[in-house]
Amino acid sequence: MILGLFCFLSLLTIMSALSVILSRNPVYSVLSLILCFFSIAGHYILLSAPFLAVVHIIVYAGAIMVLFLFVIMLMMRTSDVGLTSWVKRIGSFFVVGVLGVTIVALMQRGTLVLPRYLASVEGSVSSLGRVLFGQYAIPFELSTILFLSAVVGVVMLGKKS
Amino acid sequence: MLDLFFIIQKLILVSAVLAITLVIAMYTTYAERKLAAFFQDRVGPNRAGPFGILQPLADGLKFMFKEAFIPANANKFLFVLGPSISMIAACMACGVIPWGSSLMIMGHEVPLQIADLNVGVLYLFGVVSLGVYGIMIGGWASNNKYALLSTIRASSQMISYEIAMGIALIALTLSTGTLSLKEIVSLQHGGHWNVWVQPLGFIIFIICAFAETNRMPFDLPECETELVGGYHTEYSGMQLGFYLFAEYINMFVSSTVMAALYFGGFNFPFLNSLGLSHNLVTLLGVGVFFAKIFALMFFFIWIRWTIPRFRYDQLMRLGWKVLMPLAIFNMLVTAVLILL
Amino acid sequence: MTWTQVIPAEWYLILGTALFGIGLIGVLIRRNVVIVLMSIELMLNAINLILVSSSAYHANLSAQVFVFFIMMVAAVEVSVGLAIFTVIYRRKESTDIDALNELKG
Amino acid sequence: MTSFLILAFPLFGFLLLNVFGCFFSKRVSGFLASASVLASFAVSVLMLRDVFLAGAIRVPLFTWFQVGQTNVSFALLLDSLSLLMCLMITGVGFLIHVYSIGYMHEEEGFTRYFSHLNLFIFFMLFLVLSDSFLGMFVGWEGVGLCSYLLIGFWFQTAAFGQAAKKAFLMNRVGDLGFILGILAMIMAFGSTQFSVVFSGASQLPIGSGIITVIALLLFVGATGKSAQIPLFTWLPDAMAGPTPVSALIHAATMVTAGVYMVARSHVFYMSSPIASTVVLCVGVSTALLGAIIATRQSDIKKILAYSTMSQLGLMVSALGLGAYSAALFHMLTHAFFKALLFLAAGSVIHALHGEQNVFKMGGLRKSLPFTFGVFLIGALALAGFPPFSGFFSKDMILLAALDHSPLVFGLLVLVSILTAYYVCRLVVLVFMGTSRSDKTAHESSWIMQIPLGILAIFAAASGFLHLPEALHPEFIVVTLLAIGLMIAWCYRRFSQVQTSDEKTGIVFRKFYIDEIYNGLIVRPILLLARFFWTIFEPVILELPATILGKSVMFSGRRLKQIQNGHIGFYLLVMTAAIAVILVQLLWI
Repeated sequence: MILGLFCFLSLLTIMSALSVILSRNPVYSVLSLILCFFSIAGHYILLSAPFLAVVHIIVYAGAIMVLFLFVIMLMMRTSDVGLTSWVKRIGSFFVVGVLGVTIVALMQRGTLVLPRYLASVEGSVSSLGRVLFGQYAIPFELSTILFLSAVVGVVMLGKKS
Repeated sequence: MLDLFFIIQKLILVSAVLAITLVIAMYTTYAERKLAAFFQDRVGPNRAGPFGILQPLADGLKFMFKEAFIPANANKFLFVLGPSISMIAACMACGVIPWGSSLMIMGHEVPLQIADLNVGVLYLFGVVSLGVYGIMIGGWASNNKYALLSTIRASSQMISYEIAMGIALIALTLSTGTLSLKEIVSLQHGGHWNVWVQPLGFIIFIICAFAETNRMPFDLPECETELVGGYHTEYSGMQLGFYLFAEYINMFVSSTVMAALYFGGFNFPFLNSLGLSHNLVTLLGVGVFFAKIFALMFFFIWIRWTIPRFRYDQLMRLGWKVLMPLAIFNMLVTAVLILL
Repeated sequence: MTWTQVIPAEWYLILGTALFGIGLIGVLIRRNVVIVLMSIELMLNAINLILVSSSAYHANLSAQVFVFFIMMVAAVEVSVGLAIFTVIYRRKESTDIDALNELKG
Repeated sequence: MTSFLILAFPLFGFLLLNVFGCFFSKRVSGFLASASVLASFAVSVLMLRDVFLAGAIRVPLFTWFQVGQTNVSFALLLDSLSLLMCLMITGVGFLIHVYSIGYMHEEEGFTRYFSHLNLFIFFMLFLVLSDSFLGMFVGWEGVGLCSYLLIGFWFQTAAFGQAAKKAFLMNRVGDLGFILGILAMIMAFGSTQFSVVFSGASQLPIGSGIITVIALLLFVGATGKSAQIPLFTWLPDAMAGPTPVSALIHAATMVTAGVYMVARSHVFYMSSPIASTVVLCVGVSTALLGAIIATRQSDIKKILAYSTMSQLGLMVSALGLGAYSAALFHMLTHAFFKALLFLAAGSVIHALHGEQNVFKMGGLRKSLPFTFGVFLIGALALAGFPPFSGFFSKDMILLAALDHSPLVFGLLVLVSILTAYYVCRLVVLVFMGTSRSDKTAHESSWIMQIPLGILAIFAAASGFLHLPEALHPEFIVVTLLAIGLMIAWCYRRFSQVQTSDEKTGIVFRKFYIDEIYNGLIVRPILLLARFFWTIFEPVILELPATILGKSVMFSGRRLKQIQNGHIGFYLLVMTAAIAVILVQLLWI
């Protein structure tokens, strides 16, 4: 059952991701991406990281994708501009294919040392919070500065001068 | 065998919760009309059945049998998807509400909660943030500029008020120390309601809840005087019914959440001093919980017929310049008090 | 029997790689700026997925913290990116990434 | 620490004038500058007793720097030699300062002039007071700088600026020798401090190679500063500066620095016969050359300049002979009478509004009686007329030469005769006969006359400071007779000369030495520079660079096609590059 769930979620992830990049309609792309994020959230839950799963949904589905949808709805009066030239398309598929095969081959060669079937860790809110506000307190505070600057920058950009 | 019992138990619970939710949503429409009539010194619906008690059923039947018209230039798939998402998102929140403590059935302890997530509060928050998609997709798919404008209003409004709501929730979780709804409710045992601890947080939360459910005085997205019919201008039949229904379900869920988070949920004073059996106490608790929910829903309706609509810029100013600073202040004060 | 005892770690790596590749293809073949940004989100999520899986397999919560940070950065990136896009759109009336070719030799 | 004040006063004066000079009137700045030198002189006089009692006082000031084992510290060394120099510098310097107040009172850069003069005094005192060769070198360079600044005082005139540059560059050549000598010294003895170096040198055997090298290198420095062959040509050109500067720097003090330095390091020369011989040869030939050239010059300051060069040659000859006290004694008397002559000449020039050609003077003894009187005293002292100061000092040198070899004695006697000749010629041309000038001369102000008077007293009487043990009456008689004959002959020859009829001749042309230097050194260097400029640089250096640049620009034009501004294309290339890297990783 676990295997089945993993396969179902993975299939959903891959299919929706493909749909993101292949849909002609940007709104479909956004909806597919939301679906993709939900399936990834499912993976997170099954990897015993429920907090991240929920945060993932809140941040991505709740905020980021709304922003995308917003922009698309406001901006896309004309139809989508479509894909690049077929030469570039074939080149891209080729290059990415080579990349993927190479990475998988590198994994098979054992260049990447992977643990197998280890015990999982409890991704509870309190333990994660302890790591986040203990070991990573300073990066966390710095990220708030990043946010602040982003807010200021976006407001400045958004203003019609 | 344990798994089977577990699945059956959960299935029954889910069906029950869904059924109750839908029925309550149905009768909320009736209640609203009756109360509106009361406020406005009218009679209200009184033809279908005694006191018009069958009126919601009649309305539902009418919705079902009317033609679900889809405009020619609309995106048909998304047009249908919109109300469905609204409905689903509204119902999803019920999954983590602890309706009662637990019942002892055949030696098994059956908790009256579909899922006790340890991140229940966050889950609620996430589900609430999904509600906006139904409106956005439906509004955009209608290919109607009023619907689109309403969509933009709705999404801006919901995202803006989500922030204040989230910060109010953070303050609440700071004081309770857990994200699990069941634990939050249990901690309010014996009259220690969170509303006494977090009065400002509750006020912020309820204002945001009004905004999130697009109820008066924040019903700008369906502001008839400006936008024809809001985001569901082009809708008819059961699809429109879904939207309207979703609104009432949202109202119900919001009241439920507030009752659970701030008013002690199924706890009531002198709970353990009555000397009743466990199951009886639980059932009594469920009753008390619903009483609290109905009181809050009455408040929703009461406000709707009392307070006029905000202007859009006023709404945004309230959200960003009043509620958010207040919520942050509330959070800081809470944090400092806990630290002390 | 927990989850990590059934699924080998490589599967998640392969899933993440596939997701990343799809995102990369999206970045490469799409000309719509918004879709390109979405593809970048896809790539970031592929990384997140791999990080969370390694967090689970290595029993180390640091990876989850990194995911947290990546989410933050993604949110910032999208908001700033879309703001820039709206400014460009106001000027150019186009969502085509190839219309932005004024910076060249 | 009182001795420190000798240095501090002129430095303070320089800083005061340089920083706040713009707020002072000419009178105040002249007064301040003179007062600072006078104060320094007073301190020197006060120190006389201490030095007399203690012999030598060493005053450590501070550590300059430390490299490895070599610790270079600044300290003052007050002994009879340095104090004698101090008294001379500050005394003559003070008189010239006072004279300058009158001489320069119409000049634009009055304050600048005095600040530089003070700075010069400071560096000169630094030179003579420091107790190591390195400290001496600092003062050495400092006086070179001040000399440059003061020669080029009227820098608006291009030729004067050129003269200043020439003096500076000529001195550089000498300085190079000096600093190489110091480095050799550090190599040999690990220090430049006098006591260490000299005690080290006295332990080495006589005639050892390193001592000779050091002595010769130091002497190269001395030839530069003291205008000896071959580095003398800057001194006549240095007359471009104001006349008091010529008197102070290029007659009385700075040019004697070389003499002082050789005298100070006499330990080296005494233990190196080769170096002593070289010094003697250079000194004698310089004395002779200067005297010969001076006989045919027409510019009053040039005559005095060549005379200075000749007298410096005489001093250096004395150094080469080992007669150090004679050299120093002549240096002292020379300082008085040459300063006097320059200042008096300046007075004449001042009176004639800048006229320097002696053939346009004449008959000035009536209009400038005071100047004539002091000039005559100076001239007689220079000529060696007994009992004026020059007689005694020259007498000592000649006696030392007689002890050494008849040839040297003969040459030096010839120099003396030539000296008497050009001095008489100068006096007759300027003051006797009838006036050939169209300007009316008048005596200069009292502020210029007082220093002249004081200097005249010293020029006349300073010979008695160091009377020889035994006077030689035959010497006196011979000298009196010779100079008397010379005066008579010169009077007949030059008193009625109307214009210069001596514009030609190898002597007038200063033996074409400037031209020879030009042809041998300057011209080849210019030719080499021209070669590098016109052929080497464009062909060897620029052509390959141009080809390189052109090819880069060409490939750049081709390559910029790649930068087409399409983000998609960039991303594709970037991804492809990553793929290539990963594939390469897979293979290895």
